[in-house]
Amino acid sequence: MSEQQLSLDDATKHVAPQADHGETAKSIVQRIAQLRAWLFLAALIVTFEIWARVDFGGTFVFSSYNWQSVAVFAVAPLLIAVGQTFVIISGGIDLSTGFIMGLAAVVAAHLTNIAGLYMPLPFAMLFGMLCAILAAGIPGLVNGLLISRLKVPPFIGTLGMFGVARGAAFLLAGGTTVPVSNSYFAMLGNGRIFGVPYLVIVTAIFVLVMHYILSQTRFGQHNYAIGANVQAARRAGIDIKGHILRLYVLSAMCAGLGGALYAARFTAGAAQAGEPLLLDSVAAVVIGGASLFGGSGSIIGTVAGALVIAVIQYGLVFLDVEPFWQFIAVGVVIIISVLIDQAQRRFSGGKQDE
Amino acid sequence: MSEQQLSLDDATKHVAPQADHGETAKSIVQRIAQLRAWLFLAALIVTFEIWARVDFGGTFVFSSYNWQSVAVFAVAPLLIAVGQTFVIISGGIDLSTGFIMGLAAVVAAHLTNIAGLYMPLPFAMLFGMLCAILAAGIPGLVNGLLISRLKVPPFIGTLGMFGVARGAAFLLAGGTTVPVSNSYFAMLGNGRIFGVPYLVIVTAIFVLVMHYILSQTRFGQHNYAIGANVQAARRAGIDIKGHILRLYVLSAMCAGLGGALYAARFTAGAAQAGEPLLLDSVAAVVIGGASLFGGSGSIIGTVAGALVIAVIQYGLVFLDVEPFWQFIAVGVVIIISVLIDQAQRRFSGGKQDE
Amino acid sequence: MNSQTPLLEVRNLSRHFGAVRALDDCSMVVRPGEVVALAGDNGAGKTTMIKAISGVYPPTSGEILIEGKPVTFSSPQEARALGIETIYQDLALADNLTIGANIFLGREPMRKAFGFLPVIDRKTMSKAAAETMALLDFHVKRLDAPVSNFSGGQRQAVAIGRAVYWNAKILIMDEPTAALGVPEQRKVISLIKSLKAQGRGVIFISHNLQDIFAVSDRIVVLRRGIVAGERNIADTNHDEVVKLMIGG
Amino acid sequence: MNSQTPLLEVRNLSRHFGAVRALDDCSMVVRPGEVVALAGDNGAGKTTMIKAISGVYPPTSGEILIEGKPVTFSSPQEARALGIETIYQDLALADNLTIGANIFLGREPMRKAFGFLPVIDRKTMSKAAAETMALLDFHVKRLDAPVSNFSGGQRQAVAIGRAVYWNAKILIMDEPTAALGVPEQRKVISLIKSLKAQGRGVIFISHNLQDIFAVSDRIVVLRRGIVAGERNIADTNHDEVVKLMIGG
Amino acid sequence: QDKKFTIALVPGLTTDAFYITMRKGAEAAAKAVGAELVFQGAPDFNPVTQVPVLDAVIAKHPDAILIAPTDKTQLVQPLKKAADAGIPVFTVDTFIGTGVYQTGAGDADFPLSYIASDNILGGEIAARALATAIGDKGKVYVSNVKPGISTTDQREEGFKREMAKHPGIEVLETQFNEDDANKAASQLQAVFARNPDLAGVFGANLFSALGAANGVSQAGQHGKVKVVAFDAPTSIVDNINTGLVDMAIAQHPAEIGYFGVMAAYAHLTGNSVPTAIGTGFTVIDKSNVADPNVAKFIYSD
Ligand SMILES: Nc1ncnc2c1ncn2[C@@H]1O[C@H](COP(=O)(O)OP(=O)(O)OP(=O)(O)O)[C@@H](O)[C@H]1O
Ligand SMILES: Nc1ncnc2c1ncn2[C@@H]1O[C@H](COP(=O)(O)OP(=O)(O)OP(=O)(O)O)[C@@H](O)[C@H]1O
Ligand SMILES: [Mg+2]
Ligand SMILES: [Mg+2]
Repeated sequence: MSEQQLSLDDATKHVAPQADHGETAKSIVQRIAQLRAWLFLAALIVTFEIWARVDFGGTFVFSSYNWQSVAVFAVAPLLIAVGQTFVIISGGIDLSTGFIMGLAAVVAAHLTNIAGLYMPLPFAMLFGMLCAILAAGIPGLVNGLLISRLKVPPFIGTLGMFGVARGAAFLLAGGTTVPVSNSYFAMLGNGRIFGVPYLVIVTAIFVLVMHYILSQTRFGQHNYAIGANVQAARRAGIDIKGHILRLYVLSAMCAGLGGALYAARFTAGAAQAGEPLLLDSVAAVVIGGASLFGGSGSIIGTVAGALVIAVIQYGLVFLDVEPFWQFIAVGVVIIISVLIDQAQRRFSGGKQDE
Repeated sequence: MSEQQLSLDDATKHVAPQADHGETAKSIVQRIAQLRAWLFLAALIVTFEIWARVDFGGTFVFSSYNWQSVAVFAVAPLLIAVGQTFVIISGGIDLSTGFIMGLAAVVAAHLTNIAGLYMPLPFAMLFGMLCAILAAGIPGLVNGLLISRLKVPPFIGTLGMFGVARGAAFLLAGGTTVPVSNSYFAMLGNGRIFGVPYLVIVTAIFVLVMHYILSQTRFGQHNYAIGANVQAARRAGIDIKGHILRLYVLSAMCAGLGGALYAARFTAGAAQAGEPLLLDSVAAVVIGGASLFGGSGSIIGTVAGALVIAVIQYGLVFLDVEPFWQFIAVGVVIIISVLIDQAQRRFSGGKQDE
Repeated sequence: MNSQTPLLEVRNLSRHFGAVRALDDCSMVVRPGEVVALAGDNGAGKTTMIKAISGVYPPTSGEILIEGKPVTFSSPQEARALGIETIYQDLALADNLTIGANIFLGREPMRKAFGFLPVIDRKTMSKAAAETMALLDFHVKRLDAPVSNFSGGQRQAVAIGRAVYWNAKILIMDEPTAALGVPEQRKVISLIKSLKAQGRGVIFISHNLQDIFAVSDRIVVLRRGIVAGERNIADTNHDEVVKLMIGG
Repeated sequence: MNSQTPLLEVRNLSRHFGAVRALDDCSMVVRPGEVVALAGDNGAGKTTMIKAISGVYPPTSGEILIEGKPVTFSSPQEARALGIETIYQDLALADNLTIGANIFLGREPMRKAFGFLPVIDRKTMSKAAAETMALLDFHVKRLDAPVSNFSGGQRQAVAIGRAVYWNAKILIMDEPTAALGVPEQRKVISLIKSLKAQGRGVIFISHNLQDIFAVSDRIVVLRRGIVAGERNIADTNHDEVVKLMIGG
Repeated sequence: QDKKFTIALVPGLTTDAFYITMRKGAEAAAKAVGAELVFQGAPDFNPVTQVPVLDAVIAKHPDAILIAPTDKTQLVQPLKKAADAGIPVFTVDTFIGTGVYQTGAGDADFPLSYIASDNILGGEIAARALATAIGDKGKVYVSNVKPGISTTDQREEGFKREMAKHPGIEVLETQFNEDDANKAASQLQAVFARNPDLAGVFGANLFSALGAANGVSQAGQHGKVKVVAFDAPTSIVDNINTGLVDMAIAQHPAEIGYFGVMAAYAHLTGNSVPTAIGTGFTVIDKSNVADPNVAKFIYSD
């Protein structure tokens, strides 16, 4: 710091710090504003609870069974959405994660089976999972190289990889599902401890680590900066190319973990495992407060977003809504979730739009 | 113009216009650069032709049948992509068009049938198509209202409408396909004149009109401005809300026409008619040179993009590539199309990245 | 000061952003043929004031009168329709459009192609662009290049050119000369003088006291959102203005 | 001029954008403890020159020497690593981050949470931010607000603060005072003087001749991409400089 | 026979084990008669993607086309193009029009033969098997892929038609899972939460069944809620062995493919072919899964 070294003429030191009364008030509002996806989730749950009581005298909330179900349901979309959160904050998008997840599921199934022939089953399981995550990293690396070195727009680069990973996954799987024969692996996918599924525990730990990376490390900080103004980030000396590369590998590895857990849960690897998750996972990120233009978003928000989507879809079945009306209801709820977000933003006192 | 009214001191008029030698050179390069999607299309076709000759002594290019098939194939994705081009240039995205197309197809089928009971078949056909396009406008209007008035991000607003339109389409269709019994309608969908399918003629005219709107009218000009800097556009007095509203209605109506033509071609309306078209249509727009961040793109480019996608997918089947390898090949070709774009941009002398 | 109806009158205007009072109970008038300088330290609220006048931010409270009639603008469009043209500090150009397209943004001239088809008249736009820029002493080649290709000062000139072209009743300029070269600065100053001679009203924001004293009739000094003082240029000097700014 | 090794030497630098020769065969030197003004009309190539020096644009041809050693920067990072800090005309801030985060962007301080977990030290960042801004006479409350919330001048101050904080060997400033209030302008000028006293080199771009004459040792005038002339401040005057600029 | 015939097989979608197994059968037959098989399809079960593939196949003018049409109405016009070009058309797995061909009656009777196991019948068989397993009473529902897919819609239709004959059984609302096992599992859990007396579920395709079965086990209802699966990929063996799935209705895709090619070959060599060739179903459960006569109907890779 060069302060002492400079001789300043005190005559110009006139702008006294103003009263800070506004500050604490604002930060509370802001904190609530950051929670808006969670608030919406709460509102949704309350609505479902009332509906359940009025409709058939049941309960939605006070059933640990319902919560287990929702949590397990949210695992796969959440894992993909967590990686997508990083990518979207940086201003990119990753369309390929669904089939990278499928690829990883197939690799996990095959390698767990093969490894099971040569080593104890628990090790075979770990080996299979690790390989699956590493294998997922390869298409992620290619994504990253295309986007960072060759300046391919993320939408197109990952759309290309969408096709490549899809083809590779189906070729590896031979067009069918690959059964896993490893009881430990099945246990990981379906067992629970103190009523909490292992799947959920693994996912929770992973999500915490990702939250730490995004909010507390340089990688996370630079991710926000790149999303807001990539030029500024570059001029500030951030290694954009390296960052983007790591980013897409990270996203692919999140999908890889998702694929490995899929294989564990369904005791089979399927190439199309992650195919339907694309829109849901991006929606989770956006409902969680991220902008597709980059620069904003958080893992905590994404968790809320993923839960919102899981709760609606589970809840509507629970409430026995007609299938075609479910499509409509999910659509309406997604829109409302963001309307509430908008309303809250207006009170949160941040930079205001014109 | 206030020129005459101002008294200028000529003393300061010193910056003589510089030599313009660079200008013509640049505009030629630029013109080629704008054609890059078309160039790539040409390269693709040549590759396929050589392949066809070497592989089985056939021809890809010199077969009017192939061109008819490709053109008809491209109709549906192109119609959706044309609307999407407007939306993407404005900086938005419309995820709902696929199911709006389905909705329109079902409406067209139902109403053509019903109207056929009361009026001559050709009128019934026109009535059904018109109603389908108007019906498509309704979800478009809701999209527009959500995005322009309630400031819902386009991704979320149209994702919600994706669900709503889907549910509505299936409810209207009763969960099945709705057969059309109107020979004129079937004729429109499958007939041809001088070997050119009516479908292609209708689409070509429509695309020309859209090109005119985007490139020659205020609406189009404002669309580019909004995509580049919505603040600047607002300050310049452009009615952003009204524009956005019209924009999403336009996009929905393009999908509506797509749905009506679908019903004509397949002599049935199906709710899921447009479901698989989302990624392909956005890809067509991006391959055609648009940026998902808004501000750039063109209808001519999108036509090339849609043809690129149709030619690859048709051509790979024609060349009998294994289905799973087709996924990979399509992915690779999409990436290459943009790599070429990148390479050309570097020579086109526009604003250069840092 | 004279007794005509002021072109513009601002009464007790406030604008708050959350807890931040960017502007608090400020009043000012602009009469025909008058150049009013708006001065003040960074963050004093100058930009906020002119954004309220030009319809960008709806005021939190207070009134704006144009030629004696109270108005409320819900968009910049409405302000432009009443003859208020504004050059914004952050320029606000559509970077992907040409100079001509930026000047005519929102009011594009049309012509009939083939005698019937209305199309945008790009020739008129680029001709007007060339003339307007020449008026400001910018002789731009590359009239068909998007403005993102131009230097900081060139872009500033485009923004000024737009406001000038439309021949406003009230012209608002937020630091128009900040990025300009020396001759262009002079040109803008002489332009303001000729607008004044035509009976238009000008609000001129600048941190350059010399420019302010060269061109203004009156100076309104803001300090942390309030009006710290108002002086006729003839009756004041640099030191007094600086004192008003810093509240010394 | 003295005979020490120059801190920075630019030899026959050219930079073309397509057909536009933004910079053509330009040379200049900066010696320790020297403030060199870079002047010229809009579009003369000043920004292009300093972007080439700070690694933003690779030059089309020509050489850059730092303390006598030829260097080629493939990124601004490499320039920063050699002690070149730059304030850009278009600021280049990450709008969604706080002042502190912008100052430390790319060099965030870390601390250990729970004694082992490395986390970004936000306290240090906001403390340094407050101190740096105070040094420039900006006393900002809301240190946790993103910089998009601040006024034009305040944002400019953040950019200056960042360059100052890192204590560069060579400081490049592209129109640093353009958006600043009068007292802040003075502050920046006094800051440049104290940097000079410490033996650092400064390149100072401005359209304000007064500021240039107040602070520089030497002035390099660009005109349409070429060096139109170079003068010791002591040996020249406003008129001569303007003549060089406009090539009169 | 000197001429080497080219026979094209266009599946409903390429990424499904059912059609991949069909291809194997077709290839076996093609090899046997010395014909060449072309296998080309689209990634979605949707006319809008299937028809361009069909067009490209027609462009090469194969000697015969076997197709699993993605819609009984919408494929009529596109297939007519093939017929008009003189290419004999056979439908496999499902049909166009009414499924009754060569009547001379209408528009959609031009295909020469319909080679399939009747999907409606399959649904009925599933319903009967499930009814027996749950003792003819209780609540059941269909876990289906998405609306508008003709084959799975027909299975659902057959299932419901048969269940209507079982007054003790209540059929709940169908749930659509987008071919996502995760969603299918969650739906089962939700349906069970609402209907703790849920007795059984019919998974109308592979992932519906896989997901529903996992939902049953997540709900801790292993063995209590019966799962009947349509289709039998290799992974189903494990699922039946572990009790995750109670029974699987195996269509005979390899047989369909085999007979399809054989029928085409017969026609091309001047023999007459029946307008409908039914291939059967095999119900696989714990008791017979190890039987090699049954195991051969499992869709191999
Ligand atoms: N959109 C906004 N959201 C929140 N705060 C804002 C916004 N715009 C301005 N402010 C705050 O309002 C105050 C006044 O800002 P304004 O831009 O009017 O200052 P100014 O006088 O134009 O300063 P400068 O000379 O630096 O341009 C500042 O404290 C600024 O941080
Ligand atoms: N990225 C770019 N792409 C194309 N042309 C450019 C680019 N950047 C600058 N130019 C052109 O190069 C020339 C020099 O621009 P530069 O920004 O260096 O001028 P300057 O001296 O900084 O002007 P000002 O005082 O207005 O900031 C201008 O004609 C400009 O249009
Ligand atoms: Mg300002
Ligand atoms: Mg510059």
